[in-house]
Amino acid sequence: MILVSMAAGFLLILMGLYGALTNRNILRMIVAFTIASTGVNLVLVSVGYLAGRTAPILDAAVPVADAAERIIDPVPQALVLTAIVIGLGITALMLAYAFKLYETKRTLDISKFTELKG
Amino acid sequence: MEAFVKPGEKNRLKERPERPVKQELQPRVVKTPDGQEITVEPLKDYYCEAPPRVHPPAYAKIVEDLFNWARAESLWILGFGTGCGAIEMRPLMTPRFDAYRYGIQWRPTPRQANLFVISGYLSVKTLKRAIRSYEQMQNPKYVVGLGSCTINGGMYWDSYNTIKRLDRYLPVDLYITGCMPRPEALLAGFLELKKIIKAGKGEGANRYAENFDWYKANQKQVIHDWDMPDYSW
Amino acid sequence: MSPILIIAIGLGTAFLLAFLDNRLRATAYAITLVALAVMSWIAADWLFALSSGSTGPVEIFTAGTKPPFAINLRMGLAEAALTLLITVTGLLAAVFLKEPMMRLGRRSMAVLLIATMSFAGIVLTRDVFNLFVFFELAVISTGGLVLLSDDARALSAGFKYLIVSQVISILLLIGIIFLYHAGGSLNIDDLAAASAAGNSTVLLKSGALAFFLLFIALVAELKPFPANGWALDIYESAHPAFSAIFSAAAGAASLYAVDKALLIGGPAWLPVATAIGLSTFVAANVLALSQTSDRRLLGYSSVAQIGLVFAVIGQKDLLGDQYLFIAGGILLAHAVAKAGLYWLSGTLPERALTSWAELKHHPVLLFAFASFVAMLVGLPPFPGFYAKWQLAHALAADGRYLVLGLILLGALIEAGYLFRWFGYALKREAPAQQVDLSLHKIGVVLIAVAAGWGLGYLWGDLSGLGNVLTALPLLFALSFLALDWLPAKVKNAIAIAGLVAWFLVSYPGYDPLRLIFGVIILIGGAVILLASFETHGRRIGFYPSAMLMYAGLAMLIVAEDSFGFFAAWEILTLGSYFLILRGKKSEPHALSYIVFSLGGAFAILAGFAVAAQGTQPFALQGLADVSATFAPYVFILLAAGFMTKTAAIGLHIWLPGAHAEAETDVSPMVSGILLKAGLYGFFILLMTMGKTQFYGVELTYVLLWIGALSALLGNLMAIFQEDAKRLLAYSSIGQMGYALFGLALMNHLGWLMALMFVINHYVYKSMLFLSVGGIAKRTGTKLMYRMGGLITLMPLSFIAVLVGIIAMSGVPPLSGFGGRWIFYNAIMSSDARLPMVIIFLSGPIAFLYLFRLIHTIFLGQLKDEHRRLKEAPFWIVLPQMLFVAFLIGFAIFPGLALRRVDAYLGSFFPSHGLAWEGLTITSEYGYWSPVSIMIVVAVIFVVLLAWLVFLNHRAQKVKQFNIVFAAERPYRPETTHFAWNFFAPYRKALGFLTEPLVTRFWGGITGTLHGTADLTRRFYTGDGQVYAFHFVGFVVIVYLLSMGVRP
Amino acid sequence: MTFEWMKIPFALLTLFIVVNYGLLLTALMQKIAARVGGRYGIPIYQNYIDLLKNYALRSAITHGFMFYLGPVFRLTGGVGLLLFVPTIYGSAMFSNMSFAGDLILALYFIFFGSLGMALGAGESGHPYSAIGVSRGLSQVTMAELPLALAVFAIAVQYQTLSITEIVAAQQGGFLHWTLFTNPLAVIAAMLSFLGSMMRPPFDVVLAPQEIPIGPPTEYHSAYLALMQTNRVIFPIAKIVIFMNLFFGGASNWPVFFVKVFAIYMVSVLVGVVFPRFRVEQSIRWFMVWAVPIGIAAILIV
Repeated sequence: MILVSMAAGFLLILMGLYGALTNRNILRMIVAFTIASTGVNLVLVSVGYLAGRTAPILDAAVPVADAAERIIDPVPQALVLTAIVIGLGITALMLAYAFKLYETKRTLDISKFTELKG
Repeated sequence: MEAFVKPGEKNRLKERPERPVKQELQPRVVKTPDGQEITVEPLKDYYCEAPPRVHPPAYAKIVEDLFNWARAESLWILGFGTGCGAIEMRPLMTPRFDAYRYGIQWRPTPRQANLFVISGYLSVKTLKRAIRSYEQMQNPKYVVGLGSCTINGGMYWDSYNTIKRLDRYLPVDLYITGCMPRPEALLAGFLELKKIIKAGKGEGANRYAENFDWYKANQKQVIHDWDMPDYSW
Repeated sequence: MSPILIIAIGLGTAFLLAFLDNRLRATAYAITLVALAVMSWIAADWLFALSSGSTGPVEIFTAGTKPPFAINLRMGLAEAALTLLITVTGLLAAVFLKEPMMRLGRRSMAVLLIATMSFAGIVLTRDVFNLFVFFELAVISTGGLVLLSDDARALSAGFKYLIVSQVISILLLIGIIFLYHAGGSLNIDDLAAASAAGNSTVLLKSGALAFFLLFIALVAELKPFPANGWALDIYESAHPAFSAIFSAAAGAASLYAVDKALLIGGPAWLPVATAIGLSTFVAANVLALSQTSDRRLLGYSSVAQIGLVFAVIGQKDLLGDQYLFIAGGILLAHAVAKAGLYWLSGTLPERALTSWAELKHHPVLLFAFASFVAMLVGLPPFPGFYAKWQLAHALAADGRYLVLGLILLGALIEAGYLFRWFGYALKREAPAQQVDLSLHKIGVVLIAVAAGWGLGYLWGDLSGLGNVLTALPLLFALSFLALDWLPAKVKNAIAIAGLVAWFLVSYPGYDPLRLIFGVIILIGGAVILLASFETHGRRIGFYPSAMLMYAGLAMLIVAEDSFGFFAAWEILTLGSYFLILRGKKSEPHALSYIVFSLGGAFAILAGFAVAAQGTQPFALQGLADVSATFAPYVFILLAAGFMTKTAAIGLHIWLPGAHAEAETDVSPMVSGILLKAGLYGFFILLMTMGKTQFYGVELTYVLLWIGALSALLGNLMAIFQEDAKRLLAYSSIGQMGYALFGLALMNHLGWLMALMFVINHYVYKSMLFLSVGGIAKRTGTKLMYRMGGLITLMPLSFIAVLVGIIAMSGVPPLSGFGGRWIFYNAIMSSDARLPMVIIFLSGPIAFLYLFRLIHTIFLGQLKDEHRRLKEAPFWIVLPQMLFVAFLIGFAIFPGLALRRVDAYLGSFFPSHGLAWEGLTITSEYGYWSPVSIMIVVAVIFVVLLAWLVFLNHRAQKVKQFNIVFAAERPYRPETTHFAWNFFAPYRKALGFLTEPLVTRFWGGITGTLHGTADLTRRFYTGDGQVYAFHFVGFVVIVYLLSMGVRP
Repeated sequence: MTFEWMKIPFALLTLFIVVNYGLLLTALMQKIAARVGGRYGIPIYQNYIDLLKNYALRSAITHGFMFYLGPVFRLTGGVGLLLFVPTIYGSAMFSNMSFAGDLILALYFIFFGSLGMALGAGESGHPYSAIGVSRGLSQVTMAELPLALAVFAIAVQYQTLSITEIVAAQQGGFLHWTLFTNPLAVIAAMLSFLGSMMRPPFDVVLAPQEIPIGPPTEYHSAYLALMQTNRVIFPIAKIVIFMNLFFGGASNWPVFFVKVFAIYMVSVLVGVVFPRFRVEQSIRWFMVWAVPIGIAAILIV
């Protein structure tokens, strides 16, 4: 199960990277990056998963006393939450950029924005 | 036609209109490195304008005699062939005639020569050069006219382009006649010249300085573009 | 106050600003500034506390629990310094950004705060995931701040940055999570401990790959070559104030992050860091060579400097306690200078490098520019200088010669383009646009300058080697910066007084050898400065430069240890560079001067470093005890360094232009005095190391050949010059060749001859340069064929040149003959025969150019436009007359100067000395009586002159056209003056020896570098996607290569 | 060796002897050259007359200060060179002013006259003077090299730079002369000697018609007389150096006369046989023929 989710995560990352590096369209690139970061998140979660344990939420179902035995590692979960938030921020920023870029040149082709080089 | 004027006599011919001075001798305005404009007068600034001086014998007779002997025995000829007579000068250097035996040598620059052999006819153009060269020689200096042409124009007596009498332009010490005189004649002439010098009569340079105006007037009659101050130092 | 407040205040204020009414911009701006100021103050407070030792490093646990369950921050000395750097950069940038921020409102201010805070966070945090978070915050805020620019292209640059950041963050996250998986913690120290213990799986298998991903993602933030196209676009297009942050703060933060990460990776990863750092340093510097936009060039330079620090991090294993001193020195120098330069570029309207010429109307800004350039290149008294020194020593002691060599190579290239740029600023035509002189912008720049100098002082203090900034001569020189508003004549008087006073003060400390150099440098310098009374106005910049050179020289000859020597060397190089650059057409020549000089200085640095083998301070006397393994290398490196100063053949191409194009009174300084520094170096080198073998080749014998060839070719080239000052300059090459030859003879008289050359060359070269300078001033040209016939108009100059050339050609009775006499006696006791052939040939050749000099200037035909010239100005003639008097005096009484030196040299070479009895000087082989020669020659001369006057006193004075001109008369003076191509037959016979092979060789090298740069530039296509590819490719290549390095 | 007042009359005597000998010798050489051409040539006393005549010329011009000083420099160079070299070996008095310096002084003092002359000629403003100087200087750089090498070789050989000591070392039979003990050095030096005597094939400096006798083209009257005086002293002074260094010196005046004559004859013999070299040709000639011999000389010593 862990293996499957991890493999799926890496697959998504590779797909995302492939998409980002091959698509000229800025929006497609952004989407590809989103896919990749989803993959990353998947990998993060699957690294923290321990077979047969429950989510690291300390409530009535999981008393504090034996939490260490029954929950999975909470740290990756926390990381994923943060990563998702940050990913969202960056995606938003990129989209804003995409909008602005489109306004300046009326195109979304990344290879058209090469005034700066060398 | 040449007009003949005696020394001291006024020139009777009409003055020719002056030719315009050559461009490089006209006064020119130049800019100095610090931006001022100055006038350069080449004739004044680049040439000495002094007239020639008379240098009479200055020492006791015995000393002057010694000097004259030395001058006579050391004749340095200016290596300047002015006409066809120059061809007769060359054999003097050869074994057959060997003029060196008599203390006669050749110098390439007028500064160091004291004998000017006018070797044959003088075209006006060459005359100008001959005069310059003569003036650049140092006192005492001697002129020998070689061949008929220097005496009376010879076969060119009616030429538009040669002078007829050398002694109107330069103070000649000695003429050697013939057309052409052979080298032997030249040698004989030089020996004669030595006698003149030893006798203290080789004062052509002083004669030239004393009668400079007359010589210059004669020269300018035929040379219309002298283009220098009168005396070529 | 808790360091966490730095982050809290940044974050909090940013949030607070969001609630502020958008119209209250001034308030928002004030709040921002206050917040940044408080953050800076906290950092400063900590830095002060930590450095004074009143408190130790502290750990701050955010959630009250220990890691791994909570994030912890650390505040240590390095953190405090970097945080201060970041926050102060942020604060100054905020000040600088006043207009755009007021225009864009509170959001932009908030973003700036976030950026500053996140960079500080990167430095402070000890948690890898937290690192990620701060990095992402930095990315987002960077993405925002890039848009502050007026440049429309910034938009695409920002997007390219985001693309690459996405890839980076993917790698970073995967790395972090697997590192956590392998090490069970996110805390750097825990991970490092686990890794160091070796019993965990942290760096095995998947753990190793995880670390690699983390490492490479962090390295990517350092903009390593070639995965850095995106960063350069930002550098170029972003607002310069932000570029300053991006270069100084972000660079520092990223470096520290990588440094922390390497704690986990351990020493096995250091070679990887070294390789990436070095290749980035060298490649970015090469690429910068062909840049024309100031900000992009600064971008490349930033990339290079960060690469250098990264390479230093790679040397962490051997640097020990000096690690922070070295890395910090380079990093801070870079940060301050780069931020300063970006801010400076913000005051300029145009982007071309040449448009910095506008600065030349603003001496203060020019001074700032010079300071920044010196900081970047690592010249004294800035921190980079000390850092470079220590780094070189550490590297050499450990045998890392390749690293040292590459660092010095890169630094030399960097110096090349930076000084070229500085040359543009001073010498090019200023554009029409004005510098933006708003107080807050200039203020920010000046604060950076002050910070640079302050850090220089601090680093000097910390170095433990002696603080350059406390050296009295240097302070005296620097004080002229403050006095620059005074009229030049007043400053000149002060300068002369200073030189003489310093000589009097130091006099008791000199041994005879140093005394000779001291007299030449200080008294001789004062005499030459007399000529400077000629200038009018304020002559801004001249005195600081000149006195800097003199300070360096004065410090050089009293230096006891290698550090003092090298520092003085660099100071005099820098001062003379500024001095040379002042000439009208000297821009390219000054550049080649500084590049060759710095190349030479680096060789000296390497030489000392190899010699010291880690010992510090390393006394110059210690060179005598260098082990036989290193000795030949030390000898070669030091000799090569000194030869760049004496302009030995092969390393001479800078000299002719530099000397010829310099100002009238500068030429004698840089020729008569400056060249002596190289000779002094040789004296020290040969005195201590003596004869040294390299694979069986006697190195002094090689020097002998070099000296002889320099003498020959220098002289030969001199005779074909049309430019009088160039002629003198080439002749200096020849003269220095002679002196080098004398030294390399390695015997008593050879050294005495070299010393005699030191004295003589100073005198006659100064004199000739002053004469020629004075004449050039009057005639408005340096071309000899355009002069002529000046003897009557400038009789004093003529006498100076006449005496000069008689002395120089070695004709008795003047002092040059003494040199030749000693020379012949010296070669008698030498085994080397073949080099004599060359040196014999070069002697008469000197005669050729000397005659040409005097003939074409003073004799021959006077030109129209020179007919009214006056003698050279009084103040230029005065020193010449002093020199004439000295030359004649020295010719009669050489013993005054040489006797003590002769005795002193006896302590090195007991045999073959001279005997000084009465008027005669006797050697083992011959004898020489200067007074007798002078009297005999004078008597004969006077008798004959009287005889000639008696005979010829009535000679008619004629004028210049009264010459026998083949019965013609001259046309114009120009066509009558035989001057141009004077030695045409000689050119036919030996001209093949003067083919500019050396010039072509060095031209080929610079051409290749530029060609490489131009070729490599094409790599940066400008396409963001391509840049992402570069990065991915870079990751793969580094991974594959590092597999071979790691265990 | 120190100065005594008695040296002055002896120096003047030396000068007197050398001037007279020189006047006769140069005339004799001219006569010999004339005989080669089948002529008798000038009378043997001709040089006296020429000299007297030039001193007796009445007018002179001057181009300026240096022009005036040029001949003075020139003759000072000749007289000085003569006096700085010991003339007669074993005679304290005829060693003249050689207490002032050794071989090196002599070698460098050779240039004193040339320098002054070149400067004087330069001030005449005449381009031919300058061309002549340019040629002369160019040629001398390479012509001097074999001599310098030879001198170095024999200085090393005898381990001294004192001319007197070098002569002393050659005493005791002609086989002790440097000519036989170090023939390579002597050959090199004699080739160089050819180049310095202003005789064919190395006399392009004075090309009489092309650049009318080169540097002295403007000189005349007493100036020229001074230079003529130098022309008789200077070659002998130079030959004295050669004689002392390579041919065992002279212990009395007759030997001096013979040896000087013989050495002078070398350049005359070569001169009457060969045509003139251009400057670059003579430089190449010295480089190809004379310099290698000189190098061999210093390597073998």
